[in-house]
Amino acid sequence: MAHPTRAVPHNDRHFPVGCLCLLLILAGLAGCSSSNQVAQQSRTAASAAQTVSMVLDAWVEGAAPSAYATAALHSVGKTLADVEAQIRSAEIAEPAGRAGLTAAVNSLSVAVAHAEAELRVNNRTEVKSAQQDLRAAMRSLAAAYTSAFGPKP
Amino acid sequence: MRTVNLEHLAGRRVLSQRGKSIGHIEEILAEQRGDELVVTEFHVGIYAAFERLSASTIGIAMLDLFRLRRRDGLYRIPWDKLDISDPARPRLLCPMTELPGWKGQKDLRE
Amino acid sequence: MELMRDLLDKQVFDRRRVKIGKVDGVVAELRRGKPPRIVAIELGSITLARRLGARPGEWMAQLATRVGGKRHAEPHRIAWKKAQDNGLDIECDIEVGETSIFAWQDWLRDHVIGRIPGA
Amino acid sequence: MKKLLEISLGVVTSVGGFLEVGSMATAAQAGAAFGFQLIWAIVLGTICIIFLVEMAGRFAAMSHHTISEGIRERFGFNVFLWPLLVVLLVNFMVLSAEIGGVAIALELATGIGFQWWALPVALLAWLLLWKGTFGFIEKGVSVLGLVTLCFVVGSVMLKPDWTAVAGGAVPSLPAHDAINYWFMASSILGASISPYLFMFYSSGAIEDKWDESHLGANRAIAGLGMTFGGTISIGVLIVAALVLATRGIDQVDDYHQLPLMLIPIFGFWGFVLFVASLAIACFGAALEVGLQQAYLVAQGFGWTWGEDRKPRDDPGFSAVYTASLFLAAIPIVLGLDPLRLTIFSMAVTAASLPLTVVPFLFLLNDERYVGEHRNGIISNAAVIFIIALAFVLAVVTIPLQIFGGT
Repeated sequence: MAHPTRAVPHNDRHFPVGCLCLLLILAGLAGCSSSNQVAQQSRTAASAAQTVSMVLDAWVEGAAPSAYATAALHSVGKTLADVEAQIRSAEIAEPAGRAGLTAAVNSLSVAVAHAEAELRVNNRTEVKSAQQDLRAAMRSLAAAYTSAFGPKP
Repeated sequence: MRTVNLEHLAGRRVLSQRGKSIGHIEEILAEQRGDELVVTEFHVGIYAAFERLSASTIGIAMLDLFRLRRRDGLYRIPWDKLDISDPARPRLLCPMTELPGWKGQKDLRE
Repeated sequence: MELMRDLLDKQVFDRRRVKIGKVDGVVAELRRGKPPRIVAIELGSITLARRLGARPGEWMAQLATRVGGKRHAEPHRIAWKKAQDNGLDIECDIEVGETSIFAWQDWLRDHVIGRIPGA
Repeated sequence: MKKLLEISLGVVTSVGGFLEVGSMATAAQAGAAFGFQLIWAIVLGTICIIFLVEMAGRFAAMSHHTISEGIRERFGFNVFLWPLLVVLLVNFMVLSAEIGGVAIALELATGIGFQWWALPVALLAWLLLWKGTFGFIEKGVSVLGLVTLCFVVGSVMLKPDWTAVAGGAVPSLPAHDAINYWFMASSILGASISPYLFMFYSSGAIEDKWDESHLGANRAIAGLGMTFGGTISIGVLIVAALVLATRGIDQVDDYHQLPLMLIPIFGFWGFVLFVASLAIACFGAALEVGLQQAYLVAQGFGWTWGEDRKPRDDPGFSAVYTASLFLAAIPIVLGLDPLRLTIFSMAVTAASLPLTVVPFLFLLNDERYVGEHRNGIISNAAVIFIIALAFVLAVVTIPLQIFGGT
């Protein structure tokens, strides 16, 4: 045990450097992720909206039972509500861009809720009109997305 | 009748008379003598580098596969040279130099 | 014979080729001035638990006595004279019915499995 | 002729095992998100499982011992304890996901929530194991499993660009969402190289009393059976890519989205075919995984085991599959989302692979067990590659799950 002391300070110097770069990585991850997190959420909303329109098309053609269609709309509606909440809470630089997105996702939720209500009562004509609202909402979401993030990857 | 459970010896570290570890028990050889099956010798594997790994059977298999065990890396300890009354701590009853397979291993200075 | 490779953990059959367990333990008698003699093989959860450590062994022994009664405190032993190695497995010249090895499986059969229709 | 009938062992192992909620969900997700780009993962997984299943069958036919028995006997109880506990846990999750899969199918068909279906499904599966014989389960599931061919028919009807499909079979780097891409690749590999698959297959070989004369059939069965499962998985991926991705649905994280794959192709029959395929594939897998739990425990401790025996003759064995089935139904009864549970259990399966694949290297080269039918150079090279892949998956999957998982 000739020279224990010399070893001890040696690894002290290492310690702060190690945890410093760890903090950097975490900060990096958090920083860049909030803006692309909103982009990700918007893509989830677009994907969910497409799902709803497919379900409605199938139901209108009689290719999907009502019970399934209602359950699908209800479940996707919940996803849209989560996305709306997440976008509203995520702070990114362009509030204007974000406002457009939140409004578009909100109109999507409304259209889906409307369609679900009509589905429960098997009202075919009303469901068709709800489909139109949905497609309009999807177009506005696409427009808000390009204005906030540029063309879709 | 004093009995011992041999399975407890598997993978155990063997200590020399001076308390220095010489390796782990890998195998126990037995022979039929008359109508009795008796233990004849214990095999202890010498793995200078991968000490931990050599305690488990799958570790030994991997070491053998990658030829990490020195070909002569095996002590064959006769039954009367190993005290197994306490299977958790088998102890050597003779000095290292008398063990077959001993070739003046440099890193196991007595 | 290499005990670890050729005996320990091998499948054990009884006289009528019924699978009764694995060789969980090998018991040797220590004799002064003579090599240790293999006297029996051990089967059962107590022997297995003891291989994991002394404490797990005690827990399992207490559990066995509390569940199965005093006679289950010790692991099952089969005399080595009755055992015979046929290459991959061990065949024992015993009737599993006469031993207590299947005690817990019989209890399970009579009290649980047997009660369910179509067993 | 009898041996050709035994092809059904390969088909049931692959329909019951290879094709189940895990492979269907991961293939659908991969197709929707990355089009044909992840076909290579299914092809790689299929090739690996063909090797492992062939070896498991050869091991059982030659030594009349299963892989689990081999691990215990060759490496001892202290080593065997780890694969035993880990595989029991992984199989519990997979079994729960399978029961969830059947429950979803019944919810889609009837509109009654999947939570209500969990226990009836477990009960039906238990009844089949309790009363049925191995042959009955083997033949029944493989015949019913043919309905899953609808995905292959569907993908052909969609007239995909076959050169692009072939292109997908060549590994390529992702253009976007790299973390998600690699997560899906590991989930697909986890879904196709599942420990219960080759362990069940080796037990099945003993149940069917295979011996040295079955080695040729074993190679054909392993190849044909696993390819059957792999082809259908690729069919699911192609259908998802051509139906969902083209309509902008690039995230499949809700089981309601799954039937949409077949509706544009077959109309209302598409919905029916999907529900039937999901129910049968998952039910076959539930039988297989439930039985494998009992095989694993009974073989590990040396009890009498065998599906053809009456439950009275092997109480320990029957008690294990009975307990496994009803315990695995509980998470679904509590309303855990089966799709999320499926993706998670596939990731954990991938992470647990080394424990069960490393022993192959030693068991299949041990002449005391397999005699002169030891592994050739190719099989040994394949095992070493699979072990390397297994370790990569084990290291990579959990962090990917945290960052990339749905």
